Amino acid sequence: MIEDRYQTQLFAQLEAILMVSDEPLNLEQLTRATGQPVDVIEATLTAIQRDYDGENDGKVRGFQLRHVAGGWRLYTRSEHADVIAAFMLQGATQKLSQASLEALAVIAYLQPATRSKVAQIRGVNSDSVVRTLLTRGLIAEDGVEEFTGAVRYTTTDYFLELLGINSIEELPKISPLLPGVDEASQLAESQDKP
Amino acid sequence: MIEDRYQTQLFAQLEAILMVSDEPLNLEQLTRATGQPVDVIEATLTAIQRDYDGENDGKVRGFQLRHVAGGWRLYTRSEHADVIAAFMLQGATQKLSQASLEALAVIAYLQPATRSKVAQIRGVNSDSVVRTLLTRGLIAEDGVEEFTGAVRYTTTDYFLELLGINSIEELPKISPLLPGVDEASQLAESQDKP
Amino acid sequence: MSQTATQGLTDEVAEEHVGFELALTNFSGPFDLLLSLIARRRMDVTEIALAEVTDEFLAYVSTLETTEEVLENSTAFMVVAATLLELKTARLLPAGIGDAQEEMTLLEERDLLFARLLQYRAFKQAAEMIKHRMQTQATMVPRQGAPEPQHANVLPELIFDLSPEDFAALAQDVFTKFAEEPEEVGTGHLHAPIVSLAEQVALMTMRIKQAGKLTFGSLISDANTTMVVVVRFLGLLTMYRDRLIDWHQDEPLGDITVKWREPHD
Repeated sequence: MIEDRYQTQLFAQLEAILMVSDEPLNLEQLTRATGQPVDVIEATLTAIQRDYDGENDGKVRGFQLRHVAGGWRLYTRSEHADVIAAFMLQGATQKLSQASLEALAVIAYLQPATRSKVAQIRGVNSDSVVRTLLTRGLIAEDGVEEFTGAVRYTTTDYFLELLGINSIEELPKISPLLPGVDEASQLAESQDKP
Repeated sequence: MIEDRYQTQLFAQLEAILMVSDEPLNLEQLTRATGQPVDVIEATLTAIQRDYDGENDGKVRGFQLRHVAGGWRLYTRSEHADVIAAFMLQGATQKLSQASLEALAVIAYLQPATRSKVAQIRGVNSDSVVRTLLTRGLIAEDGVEEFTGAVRYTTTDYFLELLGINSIEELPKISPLLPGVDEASQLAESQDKP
Repeated sequence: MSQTATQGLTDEVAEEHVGFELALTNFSGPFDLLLSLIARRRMDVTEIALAEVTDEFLAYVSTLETTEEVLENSTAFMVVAATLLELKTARLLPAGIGDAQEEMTLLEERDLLFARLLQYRAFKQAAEMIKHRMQTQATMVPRQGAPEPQHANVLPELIFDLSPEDFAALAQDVFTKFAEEPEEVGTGHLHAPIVSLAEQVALMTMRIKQAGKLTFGSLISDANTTMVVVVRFLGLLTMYRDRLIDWHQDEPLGDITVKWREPHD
């Protein structure tokens, strides 16, 4: 009985964590956050998965829990691709916003760069513009930072193509002008420390 | 019967759209994406909300559907704040200083308000805190005053979101806090006594 | 008393004067300090023992370091301190001696100060309320969804017309802004044009010398703003002090006649 209630709480906790994450989560991360053993977490994730697939009450959710790339992540179901496309086209523009361009510039010159570094340099939370750049294929994930586990981003070949250059080295240097990129990245690091 | 299936399909469609969105969605956006009338969408959103709150099967989800800043958006539930905090190491939002909060309160209640208005009420120059609020996206410029040419500021939708309200009208009234005419004249009299 | 870290002026003051008898906390402005002094005496803001609070306020203000950084804020403290001091002085003087007009002005000033203090208190409470709401809301984290890779191809093709040089210039802007946090003193709230006292005195000297005798009304007839009127009046006061002019007024609120004073041998 106690076991059961416990399970239910973990179920909701995992649902909450999955909801705020947009990267696949591995069992280790979930263990650290919830303090529960790996096997209990795995069993609960499977239960969540089944629940979203309608195996409990016949109610198939608009989203699903998938186990991909060594982690668990919420995805929409492919049968809703049409509505999602219709939704995405509403706000879609052919040009990048100023905010997206700024984030792209930071990543291009500091790469690999994490979201928090982009945010520090721009002075505002940049999560959503980084997501836009990812969706647009201008940047890609490139491993994680050793200590923080934060995802690092680099620009893609498609970005080089759009800019008409062959490699990142061909980007015009900005270091001799005013504060160098090195300085900027040092500054960003020093600001990491509280 | 068809009606029912239809509803269920819309239910899942809306769930899918909510999942890929990073801002509150208004009914108009959802109508355009799904092709369904506003009232049906609104009813379905309410059904989703109730479902997540466990009103159908007693199963309270780890997430909830909330109506904030004039739109609908998925949020985690308060009771999982601890696990979420443990999971999101960097803790997302920095806290605002007392000075910034005061400036924000003045702008929220008097909007549109200029910097000099904020300074006048706070009794100190408030330029730097107003800049902080701008950078954090809590306020935005909204034209200039006709005669002085001073920039006017209003709060943003993001501010509403952070407060969990749908419009500025939902802010608690400030008038009970302000001294009325009676109090002011009493105050003048009481001061005469040594 | 805990010393919570806030910004600017107050931090510095608190650090430099640890152990000072007032047990300073951080104040975000003169009104903030006034309110806290009043609160410490457990008094309603409408029943302040003005003289006592004034003493404490002045003691605090005297600890402010007027370095460049805090100058602006210190000035704000000084304005309130000066007002309080003036009110205190008025109370200490025997009643009935002062000019009735002057007393009225003092009363108005005091009421204005307390009205502003009450107004500030209201917004301070509103700020507290906003803070609590934000804290409650912060326990609920919103979904930051994004289209998944399979959806990306429905987006219209991207138009990217920046040259590598444009792009570099943009990057430079971003890094520059980051490196030099704007720290200039804002003057955006000052809209009154500056009127020079020296210029106005020179102008009036010329006019009065020429005419020998002029009314104040005609001296300000071409003044296009109140500020010019005020500065010309101040100018006349300095000219009188320097014994350059004489003036007289036949009746209260009547015309003031200004005369150039011939230098004595």
